[in-house]
Amino acid sequence: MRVTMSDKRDELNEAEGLARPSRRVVLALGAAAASTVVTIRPALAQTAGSVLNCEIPVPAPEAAGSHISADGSLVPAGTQGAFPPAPRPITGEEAKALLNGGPTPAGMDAEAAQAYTNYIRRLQSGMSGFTCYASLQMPR
Amino acid sequence: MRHRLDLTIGPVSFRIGSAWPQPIAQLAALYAPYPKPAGIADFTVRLEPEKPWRRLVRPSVAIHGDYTLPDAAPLPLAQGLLAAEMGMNLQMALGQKRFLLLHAATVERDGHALLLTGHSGAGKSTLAAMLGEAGWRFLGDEFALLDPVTGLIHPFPRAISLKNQSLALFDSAAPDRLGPVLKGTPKGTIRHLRPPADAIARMAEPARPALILFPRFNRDFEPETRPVGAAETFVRLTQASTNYVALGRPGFDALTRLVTVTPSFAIDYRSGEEAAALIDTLWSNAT
Amino acid sequence: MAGPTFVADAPDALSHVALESLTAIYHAPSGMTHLLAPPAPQILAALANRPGTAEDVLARIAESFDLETEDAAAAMSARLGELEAAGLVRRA
Amino acid sequence: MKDARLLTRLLADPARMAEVRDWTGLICTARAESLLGSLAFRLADAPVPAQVAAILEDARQDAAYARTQALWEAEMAQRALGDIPLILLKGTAYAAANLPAGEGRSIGDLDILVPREQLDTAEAALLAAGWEWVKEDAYDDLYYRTWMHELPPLIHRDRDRMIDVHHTILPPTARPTPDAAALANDSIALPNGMRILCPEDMILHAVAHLFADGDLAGGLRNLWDIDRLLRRFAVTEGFWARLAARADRHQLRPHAARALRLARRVYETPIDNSLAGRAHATDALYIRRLLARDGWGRERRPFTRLGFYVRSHWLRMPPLMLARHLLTKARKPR
Repeated sequence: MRVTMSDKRDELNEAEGLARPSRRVVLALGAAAASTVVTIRPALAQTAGSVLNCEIPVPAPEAAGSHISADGSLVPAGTQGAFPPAPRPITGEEAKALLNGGPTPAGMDAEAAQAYTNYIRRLQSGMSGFTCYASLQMPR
Repeated sequence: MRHRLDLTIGPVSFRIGSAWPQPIAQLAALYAPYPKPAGIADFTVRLEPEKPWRRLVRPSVAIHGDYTLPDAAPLPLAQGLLAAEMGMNLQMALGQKRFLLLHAATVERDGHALLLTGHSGAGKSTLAAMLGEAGWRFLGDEFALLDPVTGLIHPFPRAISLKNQSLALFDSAAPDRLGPVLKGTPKGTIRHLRPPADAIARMAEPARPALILFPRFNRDFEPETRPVGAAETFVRLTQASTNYVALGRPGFDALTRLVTVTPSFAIDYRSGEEAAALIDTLWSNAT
Repeated sequence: MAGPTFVADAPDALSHVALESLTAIYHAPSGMTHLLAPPAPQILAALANRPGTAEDVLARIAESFDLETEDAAAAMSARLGELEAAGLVRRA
Repeated sequence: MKDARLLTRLLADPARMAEVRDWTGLICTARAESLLGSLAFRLADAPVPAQVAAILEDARQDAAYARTQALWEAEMAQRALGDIPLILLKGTAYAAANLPAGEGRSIGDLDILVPREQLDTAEAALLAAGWEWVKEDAYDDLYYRTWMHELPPLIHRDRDRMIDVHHTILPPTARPTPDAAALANDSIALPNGMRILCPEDMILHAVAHLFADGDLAGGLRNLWDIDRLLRRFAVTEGFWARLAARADRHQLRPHAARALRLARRVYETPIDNSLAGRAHATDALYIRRLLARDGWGRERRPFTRLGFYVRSHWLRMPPLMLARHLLTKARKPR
């Protein structure tokens, strides 16, 4: 689910430049860094709004007490330049706006909100808030 | 549970239990003309307080059932009808295994189905509702059910969820077709509209998919139509399906067949009339 | 340069559907769907039930295609790495 | 339906189908106990109403897919671990060995056993092959590594599937101390090179799992595993004596005896009376707890449940350690 639609679009467009079937085909092997395999992942994406009214605690209760550094990783409380936990869970709608570069949720500091956004981006399956985050990864 | 309603919608039946009478009464009114279920429900939805005392004190409705998602926040009791609708959607999204579930609105004409898909807010509910009042048969505004064996789309004509500005478009609908206005929901103001009578009467009749559209509503765009290739449609539809992966081989066969035989376009539109005109043109070329 | 030897599943483990220039495949042992761009499908065909190194694969593919890449060895080992991560080829 | 009794009676003997009045309730209970797939296999040939047949067919398809996914995850772990033996546990083991216990069973995480001395190598191999830690919290990490019988959970970054790497089958803090070396040494190779525990150990692991994990949550499914395994293996000569000896070796004799008595009461499992021992007054309490699920899929008898929750923690940890654990958890604001 972390492969977003825009990544896939790029790869699809890239691929269109590759071989076209004919009798004796020229086959490009691609640059070493290019990608020729995209795996379809399970999705909740577009349906999520219909099934879920969700919240993301920052950080997850499992890591409560940790602070959040600007890149979204968890660090011990008091770390220089890190932000304290979000004063309340971030709602799905707020997270969606943040991920799209939208407004800072009410009552939050703009820089802290950026750190929270990066934290949300790094969420993984099994962590509180992941289902909510995953559901926001909509193709557009 | 204290209050209960059973519903059959297209090929799927639900048992909905609630700790409070209001959501059940609202559902019963909205779905009054639907046929009574044969007795066995595919899915169970439970609307219940998070903690026992929250049934009476600041009541809030948690959405539970056969399938439940973590991270879900409860809704206030005033939005209990929305909770019931979300609960049914949740069971479909996580539990449906007989049909490939596509997040799409669907309408039908002459036995052929038009699928409108894309992210929420693209206007597909409103478009499907409008087309349903204008000569098309409404099949559903939320999920298209693709039968992997036959390749047909089965109707799933649930109440249509009208949002924000589109509420006004249906003010003239018969009052008994409209649910209560739900203000301040996570998706803004919502009002449910019961589908037209023929959509309910013919809800057991499937249709062959003929055209897939990715509509996008935006007042600032010039109206535009762009063909979408099979590979892109395929990837987009896998991401518009909650059960594509879980269906395994039958899902792969059904979806690859759908995208290789069905023309697909993205359309940008500024108004309902503009969309209807674009759809008419594409439809006459496709069927 | 000997490099590791790879092998792919027998052809009946895969269903292919061409979607324009891409290939959608259903991989029965994993239940996963992958979208492949060339030369991935050709590499899978070259390794189906027939182990080989990156060099072997290049030679097998060159029997039916003209190869066009500056550093074929590096590109091929990148392709094999991707296919291995997806579980479509394994070390023999 | 007030409890799950009808579900367990039907699993034990599908001919009792005629007793079912409320199929919706039965299906809902079975889903809530993760037993719908198992029920679907048991009722595969039964003349159920058409709507029920369709729901059960869906459940069988779902189970078939769960099996594919689980076996694939095992395959990928085997590719990653190379020469380290891959010993499968629980659901994936039942599926890989085609045991009746695997029929229709849902399978969540991949559970594997790795000998303690190879744990570091295995961890490194998995991390190199794309598995990542689920939690980053240092306390949880230390807690797992010091007191638990497994590594902190890992998840694969592309496939989103979790793996639990065990080095024994009970936390080192639990009062019984199973013989972890014997578990690995006596494991059995399958034709594809993967390994499973020997039958007696497989059963004793299911027993340990039933009593040691949480609040007896999911207990009906765990007990169903035990029933299926016992019925499958009890037919071999000398089985009960081997099971008794093995239970002694792993210090699980009283647990095995209790599990046997519960299996007989709940699933009518044929068991060895001398190993099962005399019925205990608390057996009834366990059964009440196991069956505490109503026809709406809700858990019943919250007071019984709470008692079991506290008990399960005490069984896993010495009291002072529990206090420290609960304190750390409590200090983290929710």
